[in-house]
Amino acid sequence: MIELTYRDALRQALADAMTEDPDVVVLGEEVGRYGGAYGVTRDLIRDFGPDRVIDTPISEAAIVGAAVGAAMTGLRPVAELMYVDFIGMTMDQLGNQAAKIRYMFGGQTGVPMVLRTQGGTGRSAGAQHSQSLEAYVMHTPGLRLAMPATVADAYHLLRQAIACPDPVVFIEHKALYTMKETVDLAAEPPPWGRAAVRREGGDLVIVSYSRQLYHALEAARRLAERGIEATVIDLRTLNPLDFDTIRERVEAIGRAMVVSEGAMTAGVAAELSARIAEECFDFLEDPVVRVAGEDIPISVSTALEAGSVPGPELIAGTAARMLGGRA
Amino acid sequence: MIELTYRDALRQALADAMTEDPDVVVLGEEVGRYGGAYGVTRDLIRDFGPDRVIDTPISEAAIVGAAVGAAMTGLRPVAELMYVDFIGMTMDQLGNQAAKIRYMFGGQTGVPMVLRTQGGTGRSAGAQHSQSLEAYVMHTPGLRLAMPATVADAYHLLRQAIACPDPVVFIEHKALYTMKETVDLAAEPPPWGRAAVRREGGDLVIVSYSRQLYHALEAARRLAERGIEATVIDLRTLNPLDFDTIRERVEAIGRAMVVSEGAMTAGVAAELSARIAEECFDFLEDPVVRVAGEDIPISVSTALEAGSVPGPELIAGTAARMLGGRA
Amino acid sequence: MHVTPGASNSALPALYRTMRRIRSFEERVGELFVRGQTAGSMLHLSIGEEAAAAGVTAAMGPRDTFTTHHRGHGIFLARGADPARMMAEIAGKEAGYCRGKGGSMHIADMGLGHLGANAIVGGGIPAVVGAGLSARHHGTGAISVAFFGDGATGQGILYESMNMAALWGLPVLFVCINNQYGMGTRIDQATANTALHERALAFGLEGATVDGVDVEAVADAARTLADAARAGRPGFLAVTCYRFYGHARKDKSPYRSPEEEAEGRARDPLARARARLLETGLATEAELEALDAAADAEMDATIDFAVAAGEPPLASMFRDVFDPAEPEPEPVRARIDRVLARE
Amino acid sequence: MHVTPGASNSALPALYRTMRRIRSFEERVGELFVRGQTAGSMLHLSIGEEAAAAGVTAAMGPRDTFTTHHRGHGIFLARGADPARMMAEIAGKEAGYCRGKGGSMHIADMGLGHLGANAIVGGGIPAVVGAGLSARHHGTGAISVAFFGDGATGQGILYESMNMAALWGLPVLFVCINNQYGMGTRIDQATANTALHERALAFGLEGATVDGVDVEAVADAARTLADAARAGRPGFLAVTCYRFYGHARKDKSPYRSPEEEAEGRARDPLARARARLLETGLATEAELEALDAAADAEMDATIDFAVAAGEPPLASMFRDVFDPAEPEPEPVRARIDRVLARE
Ligand SMILES: Cc1ncc(C[n+]2csc(CCOP(=O)(O)OP(=O)(O)O)c2C)c(N)n1
Ligand SMILES: Cc1ncc(C[n+]2csc(CCOP(=O)(O)OP(=O)(O)O)c2C)c(N)n1
Ligand SMILES: [Mg+2]
Ligand SMILES: [Mg+2]
Repeated sequence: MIELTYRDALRQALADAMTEDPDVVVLGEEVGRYGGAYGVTRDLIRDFGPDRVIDTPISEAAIVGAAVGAAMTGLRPVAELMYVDFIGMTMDQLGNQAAKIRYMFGGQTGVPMVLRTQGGTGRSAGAQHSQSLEAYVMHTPGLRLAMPATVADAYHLLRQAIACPDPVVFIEHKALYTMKETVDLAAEPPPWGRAAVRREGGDLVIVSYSRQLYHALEAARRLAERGIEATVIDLRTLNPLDFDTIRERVEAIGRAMVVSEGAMTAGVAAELSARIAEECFDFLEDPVVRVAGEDIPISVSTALEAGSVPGPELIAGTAARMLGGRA
Repeated sequence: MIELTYRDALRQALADAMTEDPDVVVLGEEVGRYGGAYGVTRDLIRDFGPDRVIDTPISEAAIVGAAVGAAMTGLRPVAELMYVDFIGMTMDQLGNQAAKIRYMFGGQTGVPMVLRTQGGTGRSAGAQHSQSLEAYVMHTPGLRLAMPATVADAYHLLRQAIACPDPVVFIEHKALYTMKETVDLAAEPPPWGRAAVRREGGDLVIVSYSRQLYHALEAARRLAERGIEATVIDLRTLNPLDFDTIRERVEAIGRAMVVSEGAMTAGVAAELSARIAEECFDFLEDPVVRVAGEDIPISVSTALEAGSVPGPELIAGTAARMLGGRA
Repeated sequence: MHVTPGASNSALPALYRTMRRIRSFEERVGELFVRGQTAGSMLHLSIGEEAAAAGVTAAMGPRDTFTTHHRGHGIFLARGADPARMMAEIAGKEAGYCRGKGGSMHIADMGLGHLGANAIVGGGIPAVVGAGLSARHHGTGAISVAFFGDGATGQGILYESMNMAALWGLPVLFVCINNQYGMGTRIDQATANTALHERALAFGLEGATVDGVDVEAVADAARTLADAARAGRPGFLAVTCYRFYGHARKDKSPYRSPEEEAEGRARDPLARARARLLETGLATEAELEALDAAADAEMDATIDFAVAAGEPPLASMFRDVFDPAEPEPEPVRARIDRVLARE
Repeated sequence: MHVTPGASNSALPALYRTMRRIRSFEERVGELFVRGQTAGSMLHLSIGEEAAAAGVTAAMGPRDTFTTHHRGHGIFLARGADPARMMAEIAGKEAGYCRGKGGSMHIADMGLGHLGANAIVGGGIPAVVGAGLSARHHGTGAISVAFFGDGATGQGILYESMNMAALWGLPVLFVCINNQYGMGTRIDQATANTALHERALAFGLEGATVDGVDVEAVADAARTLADAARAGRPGFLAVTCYRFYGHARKDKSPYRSPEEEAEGRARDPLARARARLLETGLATEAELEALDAAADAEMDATIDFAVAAGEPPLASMFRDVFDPAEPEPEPVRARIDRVLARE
């Protein structure tokens, strides 16, 4: 058991994967000498050299495109997109190339690449550096999507993503890098694609992922003080989506809330809410409630930024109202 | 009253807008001399000249970016993206610039531009020319989204989009261009943002838009033969979304199906299904059912292509099953 | 640098044969399209561009990889594709290279290093940067070649890719088949400087323009640049030619004058190679006629094969979205079933 | 073409004053950041680049428009911005140019033709193509100028935009402030050919590189290219300078040697202009000291203004997503209320 930060766990995953498999290469802006904008790749260039830790020009589209070509020819590239907000420049290479190549070519080849990036609010980074754009990825057939919330998952999901035969978009959360946890990296991780139940409680199910997991857990703690017990699910990956775990809990408990930092409309929360309502209809005592990001850009103003996304108070307050008479 | 095709109505809208307002300009690939890949802009260059009907190089990102700059400086650009499948190259200019400029700059300026494009299946155009990507747009705060199904709407929604003070993505359907309708263009159109109830029926509500409207109507016709009467709603615009019309009908009828050609997961159908289930919970006798595109790329094979998206049979068959004993 | 034609006459018969097979194939694809037996509303013929395909692929080694644009039949044939499987793919049949899922614009074959044709203008270009990294990493000595049209010079990703290739000294070659048009737009209506190779020079690559009517000149120029690329000096080759017919099979090119078209088609790489073969005595008229007839017969057979081949089964729709060891995406029908079968 | 410095000495005092105000402002922004009173985790100072800002804006007319990159304070100040409103914006206050929503990386002012700073590298470049179309359409005689860093030469959209501008002969000028670094990457680690203006030439634009230590040279080069642009010959100007400090305020630039930094900072456009003013007798030491003190006092006041200014009200969050005549997006809370208040 060691104490690690989320950032260090990611770095460890990269280092371990690179040590095990010489075909794993890392490429992206500032991943080498600079060590990554958020420090995730620090010292990798020292340990693995500039041929495997490749500093690129500021060319997001070509970075992803190069990763596609590398993945088709025997490398296992881990490309870094400094902010998920820059995904707009890469959506053609990601959505029309990486995601479709196996299919269009009749299964001749896969595209085993990982696109590591980070998103979310929390650093007052403004409208173009604070978004949660995972819904674009989740909506694109052919892409896998992992969003680790815990330190252990930062490690294990990244290892699994690198081992995955298909393109994985791997979205870290910028507010989690310094979070610490004591972990045993040698312990068998949960299988790829399995959600984790982070808290058990019989009154409602809160489905979440990435940083919002902690807001959900904090809300659950506050709710417990008022006698309301929440089950909190951490999805870990959005594709594959472990709906079985959601279904089982929602059917048992009868009340569900979904929490996502992304803009509410047509986002991940919409998919989760729709699916729960459709598939668990007869078990629901109340409508599913979405607690998600506002349908607005993110302001640089710290107060406005914080107000734009869910927090423990909104989650707990909403849950308490859902439980109505109970609270 | 005149008979017009969807394509001609679009052209008429462009011509009328250009005649009324000298600041309206059209730009895009092959919009001038060639007349547009689907013929929508035919002869406009003859009537308005190459300074207002601007043929561009094959540079989607810069086309959208140029439209943004033009819109901020007094023009009313109508840019054409030949296929919505190419939106990946423009998502930064569209999502980080056009969509956010008014907001980031504190309301100093709007970006009154239209991005006309077309999407959907029906021409065996393969994985990169057949997609329905409206969910990316609907999920992006700051963008309006119009998707006309009828000839009259092709005209009126495009006129309204050009008059809109904010960026509008206007997605035509490639299978509708040759569809004819007798229309009175002088008649007052429905207001921007209002859905249309295209058919009334007391057994279930089918919510749809764009080409799937016709599949829904055809399904409704077949259902009527079996004694099932469907209300069919055509959303016309997805942002603004006229949820009031949906709510009113669903609350009255108690059963809803949403139909979209886009991939099901985290798509437009998810948003509609979630919202209906959340807001009309107590009125629903059955779960909302999503009939949407498969979560797969589109094949060039005609049979596989057709199988990848909803058709009247799937819609009618599903509705009949929803109505259970009744059919 | 403008490359001047070399005199490697011995390669000409093979180059001619390659070009003749391409033309014969393309004519038949066009026919199949007119008969409504291809899959897809779009079909782009490379007639007039045969020298680019034959010449550049002649400079490629067996481990080299490449990507092409939407007008890539000729390149892939020149690379050694089985025309019957190509024709089947274009017809959307299961016997095709991509099991009928890709079609004309998405043919690929990992065996021949074909990393894929692309329906996105410029979409296949950056992959060669990655393939170049891979070749260097694995020490294969291979180069990776991106084939694209003049229209792709409008796409920023070309410059991002060229910049990376030059910066990293990758074994990569960018080949721009400048057939003068992107759909209805003539190259000088798409850019102010039509000397396209100058851009490559400005990014620090090797760069050349070669006359695509002369297949030997193309082969020589390609070999020079391929050798440089193999040595870590990536390059760009613009092959000047003329798109004999419309953009797609249906386009009648009303934006071009008959005179221009006649002049363009007069610059026929096949006619030129044929004349030179006869001139130099490398072949006789009778030999060439036999060769032509053989090519035609070979390609006739591809139509029969493609027409007779079977459609992909509907269930194959869900296959190959992800690795075969993974569950397939759940069909919408199955999801609906679950919602409806609730009690 | 390399532009050689002209001798328009009469402009130098004003140029110096502009540069001095920029530096004074930037030093104070840095301070405010360290005190934790700016909004945002990112702050990019343009110290060392003052000549680019002062020189190029001096060549611009009142109706000209422009966009900048994320390191744009100096440019906007040189253009005539109110530093107090800038400082307030950087502090995320309602009195700022963008009501506290934009911050350092998203300042704009339609009144001064500032179409916006951008946090996307290269993101603001294509807008000038549209602004150029607009200026021509309306016959305003204005040009539109895109300011960006050397790092933006990695973005394909720069080439797409330059190609359009050259093709259409637009009144547009591309200004690359080459401060040698994009974050920790030196320009020669980002491209094989660091003579950046050669790319512009290859696309058919006018192109020049000028030494950004010499503000008069910058102003002259900019005027030449601005005049050409106004006449329909768009251009590209690379201004060579040095980023005196880290990429963002927190970056200590461990990737640069102290020697390199000392050398870079010795190439100080302010020091040079000051020396020249004294040398040529255009100003006395006392005059310059007074000017410096005035600039400092002016900028000190901006901090007080910014600190005292109020936060934007929380409800302003929903404002200006769309036109004010349209309903605001419905808050999540309101939507939740509706779901919960169902009976
Ligand atoms: C990104 C993108 N933009 C536009 C198109 C539509 N389109 C297909 S081919 C083509 C012309 C391409 O011209 P060029 O690159 O010269 O190739 P050619 O057709 O002449 O072989 C266009 C505009 C596309 N497929 N992809
Ligand atoms: C599209 C995009 N990619 C990456 C970044 C992260 N980033 C911000 S500034 C910067 C360096 C830019 O260098 P340059 O253009 O030279 O401007 P400078 O900072 O030197 O003024 C990078 C990589 C970004 N903001 N946008
Ligand atoms: Mg061409
Ligand atoms: Mg720089």
